[in-house]
Amino acid sequence: MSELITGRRAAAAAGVLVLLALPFYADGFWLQSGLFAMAAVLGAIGLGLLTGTAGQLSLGHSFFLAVGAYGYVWFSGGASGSGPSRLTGLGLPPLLALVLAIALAGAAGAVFSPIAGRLRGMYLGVATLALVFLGQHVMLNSRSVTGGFNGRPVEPMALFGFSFSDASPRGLAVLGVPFGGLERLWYLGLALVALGLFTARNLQQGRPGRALAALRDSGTAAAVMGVPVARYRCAAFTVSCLYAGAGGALTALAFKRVVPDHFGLALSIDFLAMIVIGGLGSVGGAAAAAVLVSLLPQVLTVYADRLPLIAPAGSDAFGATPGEAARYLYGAAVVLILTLAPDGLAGLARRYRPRRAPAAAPAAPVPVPVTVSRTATRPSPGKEPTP
Amino acid sequence: MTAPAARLEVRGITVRFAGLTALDDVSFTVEPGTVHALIGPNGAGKSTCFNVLSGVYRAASGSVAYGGREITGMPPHAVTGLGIARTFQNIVLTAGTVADNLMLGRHRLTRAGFAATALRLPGAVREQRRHRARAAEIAGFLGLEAHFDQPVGALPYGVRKRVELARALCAEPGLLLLDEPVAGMNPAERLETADTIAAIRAALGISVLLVEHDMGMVMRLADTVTVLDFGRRIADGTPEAVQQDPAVLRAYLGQEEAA
Amino acid sequence: DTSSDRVGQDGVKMGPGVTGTTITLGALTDLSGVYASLGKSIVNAQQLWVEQTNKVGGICGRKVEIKVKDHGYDVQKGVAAFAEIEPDSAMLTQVIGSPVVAALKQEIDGKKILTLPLGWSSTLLGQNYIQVVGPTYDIDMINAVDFLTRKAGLAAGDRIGHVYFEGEYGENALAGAEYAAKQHGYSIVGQKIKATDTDLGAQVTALKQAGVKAILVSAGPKQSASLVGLAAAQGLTVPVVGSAPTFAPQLLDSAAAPALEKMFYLVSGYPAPSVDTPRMRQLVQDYQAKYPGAPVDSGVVSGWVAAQVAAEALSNACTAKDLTREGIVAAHRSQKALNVLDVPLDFTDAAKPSAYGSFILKPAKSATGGLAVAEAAHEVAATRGYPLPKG
Amino acid sequence: MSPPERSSALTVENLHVAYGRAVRALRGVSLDLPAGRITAVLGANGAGKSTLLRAVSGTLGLHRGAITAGTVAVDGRPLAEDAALAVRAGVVQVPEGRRVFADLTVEENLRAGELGRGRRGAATRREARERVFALLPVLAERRRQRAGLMSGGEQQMLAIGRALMADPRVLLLDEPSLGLAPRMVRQIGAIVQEINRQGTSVLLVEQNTAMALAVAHRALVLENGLVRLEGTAAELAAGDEVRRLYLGAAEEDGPAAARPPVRELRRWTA
Amino acid sequence: MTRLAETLLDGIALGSVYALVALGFTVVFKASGVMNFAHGSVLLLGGWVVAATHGAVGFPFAVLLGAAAAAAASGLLHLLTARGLRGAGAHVATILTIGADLVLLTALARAIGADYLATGDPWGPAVVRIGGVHAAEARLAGIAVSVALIGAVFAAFRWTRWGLAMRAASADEEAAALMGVRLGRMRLTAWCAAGALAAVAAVFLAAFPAPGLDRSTGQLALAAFPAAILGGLDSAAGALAGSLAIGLAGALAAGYQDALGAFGEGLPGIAPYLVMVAVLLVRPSGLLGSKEAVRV
Ligand SMILES: Nc1ncnc2c1ncn2[C@@H]1O[C@H](COP(=O)(O)OP(=O)(O)OP(=O)(O)O)[C@@H](O)[C@H]1O
Ligand SMILES: Nc1ncnc2c1ncn2[C@@H]1O[C@H](COP(=O)(O)OP(=O)(O)OP(=O)(O)O)[C@@H](O)[C@H]1O
Ligand SMILES: [Mg+2]
Ligand SMILES: [Mg+2]
Repeated sequence: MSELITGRRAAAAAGVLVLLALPFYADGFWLQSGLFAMAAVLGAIGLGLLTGTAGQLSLGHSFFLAVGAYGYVWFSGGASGSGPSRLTGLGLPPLLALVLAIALAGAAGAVFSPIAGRLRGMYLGVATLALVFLGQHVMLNSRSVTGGFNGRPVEPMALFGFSFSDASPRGLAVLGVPFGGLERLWYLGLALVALGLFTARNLQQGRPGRALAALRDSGTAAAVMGVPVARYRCAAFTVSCLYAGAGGALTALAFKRVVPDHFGLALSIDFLAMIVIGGLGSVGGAAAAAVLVSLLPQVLTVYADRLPLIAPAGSDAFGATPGEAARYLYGAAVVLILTLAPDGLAGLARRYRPRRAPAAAPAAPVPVPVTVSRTATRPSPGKEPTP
Repeated sequence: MTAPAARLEVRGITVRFAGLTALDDVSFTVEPGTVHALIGPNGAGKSTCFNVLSGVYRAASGSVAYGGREITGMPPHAVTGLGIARTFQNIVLTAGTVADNLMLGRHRLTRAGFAATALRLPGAVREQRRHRARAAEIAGFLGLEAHFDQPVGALPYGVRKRVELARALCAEPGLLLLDEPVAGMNPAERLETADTIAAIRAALGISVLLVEHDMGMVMRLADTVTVLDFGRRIADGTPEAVQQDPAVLRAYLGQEEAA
Repeated sequence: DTSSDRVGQDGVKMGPGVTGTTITLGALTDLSGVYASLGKSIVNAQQLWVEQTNKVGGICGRKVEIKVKDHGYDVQKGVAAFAEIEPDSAMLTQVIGSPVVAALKQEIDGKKILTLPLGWSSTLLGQNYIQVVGPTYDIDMINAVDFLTRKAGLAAGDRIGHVYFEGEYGENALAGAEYAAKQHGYSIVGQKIKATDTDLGAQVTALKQAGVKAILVSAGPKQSASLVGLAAAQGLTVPVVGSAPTFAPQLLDSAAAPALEKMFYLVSGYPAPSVDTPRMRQLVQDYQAKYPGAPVDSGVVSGWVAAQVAAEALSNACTAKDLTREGIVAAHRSQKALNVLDVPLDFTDAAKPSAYGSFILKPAKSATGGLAVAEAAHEVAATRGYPLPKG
Repeated sequence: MSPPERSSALTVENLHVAYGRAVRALRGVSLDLPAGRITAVLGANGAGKSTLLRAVSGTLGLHRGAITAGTVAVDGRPLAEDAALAVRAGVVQVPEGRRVFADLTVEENLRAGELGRGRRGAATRREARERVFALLPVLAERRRQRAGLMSGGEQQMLAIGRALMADPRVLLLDEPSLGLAPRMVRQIGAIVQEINRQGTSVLLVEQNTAMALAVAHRALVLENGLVRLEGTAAELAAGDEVRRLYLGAAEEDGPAAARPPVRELRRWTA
Repeated sequence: MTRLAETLLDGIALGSVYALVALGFTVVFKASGVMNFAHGSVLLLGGWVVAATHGAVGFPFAVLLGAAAAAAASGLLHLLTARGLRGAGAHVATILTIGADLVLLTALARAIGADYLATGDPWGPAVVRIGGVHAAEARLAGIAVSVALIGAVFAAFRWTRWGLAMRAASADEEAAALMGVRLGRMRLTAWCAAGALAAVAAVFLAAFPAPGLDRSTGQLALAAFPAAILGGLDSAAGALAGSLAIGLAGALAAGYQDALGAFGEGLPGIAPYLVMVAVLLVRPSGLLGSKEAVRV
């Protein structure tokens, strides 16, 4: 047993080392995709807390990412231009802007939460879907803040004069490897992700997490246990949106320009896929699935033309283009993963984790709440009647 | 701290649902430190009464006071905050381990907020450790120690009923509301649970309001019994007196019992 | 990126994407998303150019190749694909999708890589490294209003409907239309729609109620078909002029075909593939030979024009012995009077459209690409006075 | 009392059931349900009683469980693990914990009870409904109420009534007396006997051992997934072990002494 | 007055076709608890089959073929999501439909290319005039067919054994199984019915004034999401009411865009969602959806 633990520790340490060393070996594409993945991880952690733990379905997560992204851009960006293309902004120090952007996303969640508190299941899901469209509307129309359809440039992150961009210090190189914006951002992203994972785990396993889980399974029962239901529903939304805000801000930094189109319905659905593929209620699973869901299509698109029967993009040969092949493969992968591991990556990990010593806890998986279905809980085995 | 037992006074509560009066001007008093049973035929309004006491339903009229404090209209979590804990007729546990459920029971006694928990501030860690120890103690008291870290989903019914009881105890209440605590248990297990309830009362000095159809158990445990029928109180008194009451015999126990 | 510049044996300075034997160009396109068919035509046309160019020895003694990346109209994939191909590309011969172009603005500027977006919004002007080829949407609309004035005999005080997409393209077109309307004393009745709106019944009713004398459309083919079909059905038989993206030859096989042929015009920076000029005939012939069965649509023309612009820039850079990115951009910016398929192009001022005249085309079932030229391009005075919006 | 041998309505042979990979809930249970008789199944929490019923009614799959060995047969014909087939064969189960259709009205719940029985004439259906209403008058009063809002005991009655709508040949009852008032418990006992008299074989899982043994002809005791005792109801009722364990006889015999000592709990001071 | 009448007619026409799609969502959701994200692609498939076969077999028969194909695809989707997922929960199946949708949509998009496919419908661009109001025949037909089909589904829900089985299963699937409901078969028929409805919707979505069926026709299914929710997910009448409300909200916002001033810019696009959120605030289970019957 102890060697098992050391084994896992060693694996984790090795993983961290690889992540830390990656910028020295990987090229721009990988770093760029990796940053997107990190942003997705942050967002997925948030949605996992909201939907997986607290049982509130949200299809509007991309909206809150947008709030984080535009929030950062507006807080950090300066005013510029004039006339219809005038941009406003506070021009605050980037670090402060980052914190404020995260807080702004949280506040947006808090504002929406009274609506969320009234709705259940799919009703809540589609109500949040409305956020995506309203968000698009706002993003396109409040030009002076968002830059409209063209978006607006992102002020690079900077800490004490050290910029997370190609600028200041210009031409920085570490161990002979040029350290440009992507490389520097990589570490910022890693730090944010580590912080996100750490806090989300703690939350989930601590007092608030238990209260939220109770809320998911039965609001009345939670209230009777002393949980102020309205406040916790609101808190769940707020906290989830804080992570979304962080994810959004990181997205903005990785893109270097924010455009409304990115924060559409597809992104929201991707997040939903992430938390389900990860295994509802599992922070680690959501994070792993976020990496998978955001990287897989990218990687498939890049490598699809190496597959047999696939014509390289732009050739006139008959057959699926790499883009199409990537879509086929990605779709099939989602189907395959969920068919083989209905409990998600977390369930898969549980299955292959050596069972813990004597107490031999029943291997039966914990009933996962059905968030997308009609009722808040699935009748669990045993004598629980539908109340 | 375990909440001190206080007097619960129910005065003339009435609850109506569309076309149905579930409780009709019901009054009774639970004296501190006693076991008070609430019995009656199916659909008499017992669970509804519990729902009013715990703030889940709002009474159309009447009042409930606990320790002289008006609790009518309080939200459930505020009622719990006063030290009133309950179990449910149909088990309502949260997916997770027994420990998770018991710690949820301690929600009202703990303070760690989102920020403190997320950042693992020392205060939150200490609090969690201390309360977990107490939860383990309560689990031990109910014979749940072997299940403490097991998921509740696959536990047999009887064990789950005990988990519910333990969770209510974890709130360190002054008044414990138990809705059919031994339903679905076999006679041996019932006796054991009855002993446990008696021990709880004795050790903690708290009051218990009990809904139960097992008359043997009611007779053994209760100091006072209130009988409801069609939402109305039809009898109130010591178990012996109530058992002899002809209205009770007719409505609840059935004719043969009278013989 | 001057650090990686080298000098070839022929004395040509070489930047990223250029070696002694090849010049690699990049293309970010959409082959699997909403603009897949357009993307395919553009890619085909440009690959045709690559083939023909290499047949005659390439450019600067080097073979030309285009690395095509399909982003499926997804911004994130587009940005990642840019990160992937940018380091090895001399320039980008196409970037499809205004959200993708918008997202890449900074990067393009930072990497100094000459980029030809396949989108015609004037908000893309003013950037040294981004070159919109041909007149912008707003210029097109000014020309369209001029055409309508002559064609429909509009008089001051008349109303013109404009149905336009939310977003860059539609709103850029609207800006032009409004400017032109003001010049003539017309008023614009605007109807903003989304790409997912395909039933324009309510819009047509509103326009009819407003008594419009003509209609402009800056949307997609589906919307123009719906609009024209419903307008005809409701007896609103006024001329309708659409921006270039509002037409697809496939529309002429639909129920809307009669109405389209009757009422619809297209304003476009490029001539129709059916136009009878030697170079266009040659292009259509070569294209059909290489891609039998593939439709010859506007994508073929615009892809080809962009390829010619790239060819000129590269050849001139070669002459100047500087195939670095800076060199390519400088060579490009020195072109004052390039003529591709009768489109006169002037690239010297990055802040101005490279062309001001627009063709008026007309649906014609029998014509190649389903379009015939109704009016050749000519400059309208109003276009020069138009204050370009800033991006 | 003990009648001549009858044919079996239901035979279970060497049944093994597992949930997931690890939990073996039944480990070789065999039983014979004589036609036209009531057989009671007793056992502690977790003994496997409900599992046995689920195996017979073909609903293990919905609990991530499966038969790993052994057979279940009705009238000699084996049942596949298919709930619909079981109902077709006349095997109807009242599930543990009521499980009424919360969103449907009482009346619709009753109609749902007939779903598995193929199309039937309006007269038959009315007759079945009248019979249920006669046995359980509360249901007639509450026809239009939504089932989820009824009290626990009322739901239990509805669950039983719903099963009766299918005219079962073999009725599986999982703790029908759960949460019922004493008078109702006796009524349910009488109803079970009445149904049985009309020709239905009954497999009755009960924690109310006294009631179960009073109405049943035969009984068996499950323990840890195995049949521990088996015999006529009278034999079992007289047996020491059953008395002690399942009839609460300890109560009269010697109070606390025979029972495990209650542990201690301090007040919480902090 | 004509303007209002024509605008209303537009809204109703659009809404009643949405209702067919929304009803598909509802039926599937009720039967399996799954939000079928692939519904739009099923719709597209149905339309594509109609377009591909009408030349050979004539329009009415082609519609039958299209409905059959869409029903089969939808049914297959059900089998795919139900298989190996027993007890895994509807949310997993929901995400599975996203994966399946990607595959199906990519294949269809490849097949359709940039074309606008005619479905050979008999109405073409014909228009009737009632008073001063112009109404395209295709739309009137759409309204009539939708109302008839929705009525049929509604009746099936309320009065048939199939409907009862579905409602029972959506309340408690184990109990339904114990009543002898063949869950698999009931669900399969529900998914198939949803697919067939979608194919019919595809015909009207591709009919005049649309130029025909194209690769993005399926996206319109998204507009039915708010319609289904607004009406109440478990109610057929709700699906109709919700769809009409959504259709009218969009049409009125578009038709009176000028009168709505600066607010009106782009409002038609989001009006349906605004209406939906407003309704949900007042009625959290939609216009006609039933409140959850749960108590402790
Ligand atoms: N939310 C509700 N809506 C409608 N009717 C209700 C509701 N809650 C309870 N009722 C009705 O009120 C009456 C009393 O119900 P209650 O649950 O209090 O009974 P009970 O005494 O606990 O019965 P049991 O012993 O069967 O649990 C019942 O007839 C029940 O149908
Ligand atoms: N869905 C399940 N997953 C895992 N284990 C289960 C499941 N259902 C039951 N079990 C286990 O199988 C065993 C038998 O359970 P079963 O429910 O059949 O007992 P029972 O005799 O009906 O008990 P009770 O009197 O509590 O109803 C128990 O150990 C239980 O924990
Ligand atoms: Mg009750
Ligand atoms: Mg059981």
